[in-house]
Amino acid sequence: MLTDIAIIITKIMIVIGGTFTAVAYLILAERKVAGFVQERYGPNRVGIWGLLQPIADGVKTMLKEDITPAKANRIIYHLAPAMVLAPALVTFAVVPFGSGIDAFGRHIAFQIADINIGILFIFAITSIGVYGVVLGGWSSNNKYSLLGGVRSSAQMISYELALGLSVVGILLLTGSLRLNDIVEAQIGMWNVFRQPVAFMIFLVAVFAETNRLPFDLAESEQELIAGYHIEYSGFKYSMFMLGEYSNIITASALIVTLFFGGWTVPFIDVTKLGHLGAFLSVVSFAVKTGFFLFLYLWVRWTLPRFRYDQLMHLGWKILLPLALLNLLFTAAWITYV
Amino acid sequence: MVRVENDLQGEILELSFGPQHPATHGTLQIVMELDGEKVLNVEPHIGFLHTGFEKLAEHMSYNQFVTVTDRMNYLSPLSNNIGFSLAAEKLFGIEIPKRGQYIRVLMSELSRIADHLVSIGTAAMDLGAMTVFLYGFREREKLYDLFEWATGARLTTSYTRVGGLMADLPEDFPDAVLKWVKQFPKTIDEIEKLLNHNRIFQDRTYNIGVISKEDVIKYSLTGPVARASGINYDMRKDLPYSSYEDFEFEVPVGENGDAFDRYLVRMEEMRQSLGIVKQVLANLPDGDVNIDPDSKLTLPGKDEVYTTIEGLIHHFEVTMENRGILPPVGEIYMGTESPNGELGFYIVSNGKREPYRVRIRPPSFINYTIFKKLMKGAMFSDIVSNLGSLNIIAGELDR
Amino acid sequence: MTESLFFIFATMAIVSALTVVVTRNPIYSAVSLVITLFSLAGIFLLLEAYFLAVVQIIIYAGAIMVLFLFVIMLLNPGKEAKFLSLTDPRTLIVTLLSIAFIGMIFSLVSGSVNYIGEVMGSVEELGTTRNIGLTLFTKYLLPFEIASLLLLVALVGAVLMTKRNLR
Amino acid sequence: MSEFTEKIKLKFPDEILEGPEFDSEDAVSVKSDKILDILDYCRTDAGMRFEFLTDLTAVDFLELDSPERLAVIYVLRNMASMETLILRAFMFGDEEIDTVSEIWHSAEWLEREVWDLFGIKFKGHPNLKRILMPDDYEGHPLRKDYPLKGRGERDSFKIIQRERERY
Amino acid sequence: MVNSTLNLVWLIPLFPLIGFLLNGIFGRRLGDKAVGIIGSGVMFFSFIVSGYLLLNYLGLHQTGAEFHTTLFNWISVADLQLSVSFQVDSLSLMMVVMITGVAFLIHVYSIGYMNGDEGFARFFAYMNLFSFMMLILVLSDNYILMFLGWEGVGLCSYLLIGFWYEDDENASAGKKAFIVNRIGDFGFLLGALLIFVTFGSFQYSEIFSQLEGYSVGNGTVTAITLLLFVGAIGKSAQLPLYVWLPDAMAGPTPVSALIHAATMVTAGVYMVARSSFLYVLAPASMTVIAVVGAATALFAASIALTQNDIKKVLAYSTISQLGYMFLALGVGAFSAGMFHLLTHAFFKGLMFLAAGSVMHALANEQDMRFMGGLRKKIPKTFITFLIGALAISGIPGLSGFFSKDELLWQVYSSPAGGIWLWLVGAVTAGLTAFYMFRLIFLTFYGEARWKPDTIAHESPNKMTLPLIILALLSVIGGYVGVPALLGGENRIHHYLEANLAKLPDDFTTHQSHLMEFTLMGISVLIAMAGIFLAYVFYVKRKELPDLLAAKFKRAYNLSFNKFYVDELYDYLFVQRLITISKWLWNIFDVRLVDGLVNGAGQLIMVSGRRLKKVQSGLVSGYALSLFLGSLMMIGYYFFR
Amino acid sequence: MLPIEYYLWFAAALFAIGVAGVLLRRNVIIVFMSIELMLNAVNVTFIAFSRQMNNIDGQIFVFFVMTLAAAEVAVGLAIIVAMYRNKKSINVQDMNLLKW
Repeated sequence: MLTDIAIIITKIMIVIGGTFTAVAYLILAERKVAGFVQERYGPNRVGIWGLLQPIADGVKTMLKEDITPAKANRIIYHLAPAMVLAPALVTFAVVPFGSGIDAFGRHIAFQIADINIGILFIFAITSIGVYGVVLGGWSSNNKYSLLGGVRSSAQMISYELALGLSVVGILLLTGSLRLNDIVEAQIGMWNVFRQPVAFMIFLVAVFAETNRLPFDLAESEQELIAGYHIEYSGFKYSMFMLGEYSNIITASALIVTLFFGGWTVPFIDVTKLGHLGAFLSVVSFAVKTGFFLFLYLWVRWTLPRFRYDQLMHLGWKILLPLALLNLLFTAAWITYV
Repeated sequence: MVRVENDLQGEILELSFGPQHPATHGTLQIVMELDGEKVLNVEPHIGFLHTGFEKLAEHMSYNQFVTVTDRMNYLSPLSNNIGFSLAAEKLFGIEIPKRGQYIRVLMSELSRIADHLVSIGTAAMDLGAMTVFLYGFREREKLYDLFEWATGARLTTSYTRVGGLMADLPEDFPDAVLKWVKQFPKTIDEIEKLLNHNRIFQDRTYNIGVISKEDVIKYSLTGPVARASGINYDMRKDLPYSSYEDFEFEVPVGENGDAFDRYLVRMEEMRQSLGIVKQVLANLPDGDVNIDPDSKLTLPGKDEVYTTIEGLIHHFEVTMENRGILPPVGEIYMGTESPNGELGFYIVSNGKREPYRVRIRPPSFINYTIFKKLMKGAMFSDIVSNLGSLNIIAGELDR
Repeated sequence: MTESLFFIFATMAIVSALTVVVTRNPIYSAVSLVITLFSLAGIFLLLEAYFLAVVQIIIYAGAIMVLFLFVIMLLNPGKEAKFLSLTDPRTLIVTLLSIAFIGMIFSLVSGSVNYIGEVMGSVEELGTTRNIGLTLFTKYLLPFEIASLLLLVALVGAVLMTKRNLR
Repeated sequence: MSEFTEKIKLKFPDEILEGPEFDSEDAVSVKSDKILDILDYCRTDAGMRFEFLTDLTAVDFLELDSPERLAVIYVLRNMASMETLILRAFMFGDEEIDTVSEIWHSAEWLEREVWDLFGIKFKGHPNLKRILMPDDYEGHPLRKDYPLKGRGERDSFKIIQRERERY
Repeated sequence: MVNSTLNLVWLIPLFPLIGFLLNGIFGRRLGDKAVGIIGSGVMFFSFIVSGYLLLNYLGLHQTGAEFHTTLFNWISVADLQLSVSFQVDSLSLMMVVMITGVAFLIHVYSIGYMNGDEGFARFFAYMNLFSFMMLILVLSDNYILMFLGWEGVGLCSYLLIGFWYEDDENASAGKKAFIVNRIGDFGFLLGALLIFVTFGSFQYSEIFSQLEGYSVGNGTVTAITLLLFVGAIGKSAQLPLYVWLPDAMAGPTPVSALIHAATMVTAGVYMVARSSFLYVLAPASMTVIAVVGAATALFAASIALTQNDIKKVLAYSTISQLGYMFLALGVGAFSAGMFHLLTHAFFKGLMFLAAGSVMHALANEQDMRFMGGLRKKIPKTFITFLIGALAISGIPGLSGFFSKDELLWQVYSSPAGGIWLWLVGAVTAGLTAFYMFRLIFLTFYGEARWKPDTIAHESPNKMTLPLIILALLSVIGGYVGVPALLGGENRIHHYLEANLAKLPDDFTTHQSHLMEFTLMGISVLIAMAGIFLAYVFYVKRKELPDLLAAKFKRAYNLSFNKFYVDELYDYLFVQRLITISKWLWNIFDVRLVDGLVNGAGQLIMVSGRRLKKVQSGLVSGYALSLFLGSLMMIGYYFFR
Repeated sequence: MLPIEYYLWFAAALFAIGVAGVLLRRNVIIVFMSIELMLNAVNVTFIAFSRQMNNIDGQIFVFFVMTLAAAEVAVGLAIIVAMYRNKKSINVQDMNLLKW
């Protein structure tokens, strides 16, 4: 019993610590990738290659003055960053990031909670992520942030549909809502090959869900200045950032889990390799996730941004019907073939 | 912003865009009424950068005022310098030597490229495509290095004088320009690769801010904005000045008059400008850049000033406050093709050292008048597409 | 474990439900309601209705409450001019009636103590997705279809009603 | 004197003024009363076709020898031949002139600017208010008699107090 | 019995369906050329498949074979099991080959005829849909699927008659056709339902196999057959429901040719022939059919004598010929009727297309008074038209001769027929020859009476080629049924016989060859006389028709005004209906219903005026009472 | 294992709070939220009984209640917005057109 609790706590520590570190370096990577794309250096002053930059950034945001607008709604204004960050971190709980090892006389899964409705859990949690954004935008009592909040909530609700529907095809193929089942079903054949359309929809929708370019209308620098977090500064601002980037990481991990075989390694059955296999699986998972993180950054520095109506058009009139068609087709395939 | 209790009826949101806003590229304010994402009405407010250039001109000699023109369109100060000097020369009734004219063409085309690079870059950045902006700025930096070399300053160039230039070009300058000219098309290609076939960029600019030919006349639009609507109106071709008639180039003209056409026209103009630059470099004549100092309008050579008393007196006559160069009594209007459109100077002289009145026809100011019409009924996000494609420079807007 | 969790969740739910009713600021009401719904989802979990617990969050917290927030922000209503005060006879009457209601239910129910899951024997996996789905698509297929139609009609109605120039 | 100025003189003999003896491109001095007719003639007559309003400004001829003090300057251009025509419209007495913003929408702002800096009123202008100077500014700075010192115009800016109280 | 080749039958309707979908959905984007190719191409494939099936069928050495192919289960409710299934036998195969062949030719013709029309794609989509429905109709192996096709062709007919719907007249012609057909369809549906009630199935073979137990003259069967015949009357434009067909000429000419001459209108004939096993059990119905057919034949022919619109003449001729076919069916000569159906499809389709070509030449002129002298201008059209006219007149050697003669002989010799019916038929034949040649002479001979500034020109090859092919068929089409008398073996009769019923009492009583020969001679003579009379009237002495018209003004007017049937119907039904409705409205609605309703309203208003005080309009008030109510209910349990 | 009474008591309390909200509050949106509270109270009883009877039907009913709630909220909020446009108020007391 005690060991169990210890193991779980360790896992949580690992995941949260890993996520935070990843976020910190994701921000650095973003700036580095920007430099690479735009043929300049990016941060290179703090530490070699700017590797200590995240720490400097962190210290800076901590020490910045924490401003609360005079007419803001104080309670919600203070709550909102946490409301963004918490769901972002919780979501990762059900993502399996490795095959698991046998130690202490039991099987330890590399996953905090292996619940049998994992996918639903993720959708449930992400669906509340929108509260932080909306309430943050509203409570700042700034028209720009309000517009940003409204935009982002409309966008997240719209794309959640396409997101959910695109996954249903995979659920039909796998017959389970457990993420581990989905991963194991992909040994030998990744879902991306079985459900390419679903993958495209999921990818686009997940970009929209995480408010990233070309869907970053909620915080579009040039229109809404910074959108919902315009009035935030200091630690609360960095919480928003943490939440956003954790969402990106979770999203990439989800793409990998759902479509790219999760922790599996192509052509190698890691479950039979013991501890080495576990290590390999974690590496495989990390590499795949890293690729999608890079894709996020890559797209960010390449594409312009949609307009609100175009965004809605894409979500409702293209992705949603496409997802439905894909679902229909998959269902027909499973039923008749 | 104050929340009014039980207000916000009809859900129409009044939003103040600017005066400090990342997309205004300067200090201007747009007060708009929003219905959700839809713009019901906009009311542009300007004047935040108003520094009274026209009033200043009445208290400065002609050569002094050149420095003020730097601050107008700060993206292409050389064009402004040249425009004013040409106007003053027209008033004085003089024409500078060919070499001087060619160098002015070279400089104004280079600054046109610099201006368009920023305009396209910021327009793309406003739509979220940040990389284009930095590509453009990289090249602009190189151009500014060249400007600095030739004029001594990156931004406040003040390169021209009435009757010529501040100085002849440095010795290796043409070669340096040629080197830059050779590698620059790559950047244009890169930008086109990023934008031309980019579906999102197209969606954001196709049929956005469409200006009809009639509107071009009604709103007195000039420059790339007018040409994108299909009006072939280019001062360089139609009323050639400063030996523009010596060079071959095309005037790109658009069809639909939307934001995308304005972008395309600017891109093509950069290519054409490159062609002109090449021609200038190939045909740069020898000789003086200033008119003969004997006309008592330009400064004598330094060695003359330092060695002869006549030279020294001459120098004094031109520069001293109670002397200076004196124009004839008269009134002229002179327009040049600045990157943004027709930059006109209307000068009234009463024969004194300072002009009696200088009126600047600012292209941005007049191009901006159509903004209200373009935004009515558009989406909120179109504001940046329109602002960016019209290329409103606040310094020129307010003067 | 289950008991203590139940009491935690129930207390949270009741307290935040009270907040929904007594707070002046509609946004606070909405946020409190979200908390109530979360606690209810927790109680659903205790009752082994996993699917419904998650659906509760997705539908109620994720969609319905966001809609509420949306409308509150859109209309940005001021605070109520006349607010609840205990001196108001209306408040008193309603409070008394509510307490009477709770009391009646208490005493009505108290006669029959049945431990949940012990009458029929606890069965695992009652409220799993599979079970719900199977029942929904076989026994309750027609109601399910009708419900979908209802949603469609509501959608159309909502869109039509919020159109600006309907008059 | 070009053919165009001759034409205007023939068409509107009563309106022509002997302007300041200036050496200029093609400038005609006219009275401001019938400026709309003259502009319309310049714009639409088959032989003129000056349909492009290049610029609209004003000059304060206070220190020069001229028929009157203030003149609105119209710089017109023929889009086909690219010829330029300058019209000076002198105002007598009331410093008022008809607006051309109906014909050229660009004139709306240009006239606002002239009003702002010269104090010339435009009859029929839809929105004649200051454009460059602050709304509560006094005086018209481009007039020659505008005092350059001692006005203390900075005083007219309100000192903004940061609101301290919280609600 | 399993024959895999014949199982391909589902391909036949599939092609037109594909064509319909392609043209209907993408038509506007495909461009006219592609639409035309798709439209006629699918029909060609269908034709090839059906031809192939026919060859296979003929090679079976087994007469009367029936094949059933079930595609899928359609309706399955209680003991009603309906499947979409096809029946392949001699009857349906003949129809299928005829339909696909003629339809293919007419589709090709339409490419030229509809060239440049705005609704080109729409037209071909409709035509394909029509072909699909028609094929379903004839291929079906049960009455319900047949009814589906039946209604489908009706719909297409409506759509195509009103094809140029911008014109009010066309649109109302379409509506008329639709509504008149509804009367017949109602009869059909009732008949089909009665069949189900009686036999517990809709499938032909199941029904026919149960017929053993029914004696001749059985009341139910008579009722069924009469009801079905009402359907046939509507669809095949028989008295008294023929009125829609002349108006249907408002549609494009290829439509008239395909739908209103060759295929759809013969659906009634097909249906009766298909149900022949039922009909032979109901002599009363047979008599009705024969009489109606004969009357229609004579009646329509007499109207056709005086019409001036070229398409109207052909329309009445079609009605008349359909009457012929029913006459044959009525006397039990099913195969003769079907034979005439086949040849009629050829020559009447031909004549419609040729008439279209004439109209094409004269800028859509339809009135024969403004034609004339076209013989030299459009020789191909003229010759093919002439062949068609000769064929319909029954000139020996052409297809019409064989079928008509077979038909008349059967009418004469059948026990259900007789000399009187034969006489009607013969007179009609004479009238037919007369009006047909009246048409020819008015159109192609004499001086040109065209409207000024029309330039008569021959139609493009796309249009004349189908004409030539159809003319060829009109000539040789009859040789499948050369009677024994002339040395043939009447192959079509033997081919069809197995799938058709015979009259119970054997009527192949040997009539003498001499008699047959005599009758044949007489009918040929009558036809010749008709032609000659037309020649005299319209070429030799052109004043005669007017003189006669003046002299027999009444008769002429009667015929010219189509016996005032439309007016009669209007008076009898439409006006009556309006009067009755008015009466009902005045007496029943206003007094009784309104009175009751108003009274109730008054009552409620009076009581409501007292009760409304309770309604404060405040929602929370209502909610409070609701809550109180529920509290009381709980309280009841509490204190119980 | 808890007795079902607990759940029923809890549900009754929730329901009573909802009723009080509907009756006392004047803000239509809050009234609406109170209705949601009542619906949820019912849901709790459904699920509790479903668990006790070991019968899934109760949960299915909850599912339908949620569907209904979604539809109701969509239409209801639309009505509120439309109402607000016309009356500039979301006070229940101003919505008194349902009378003579």
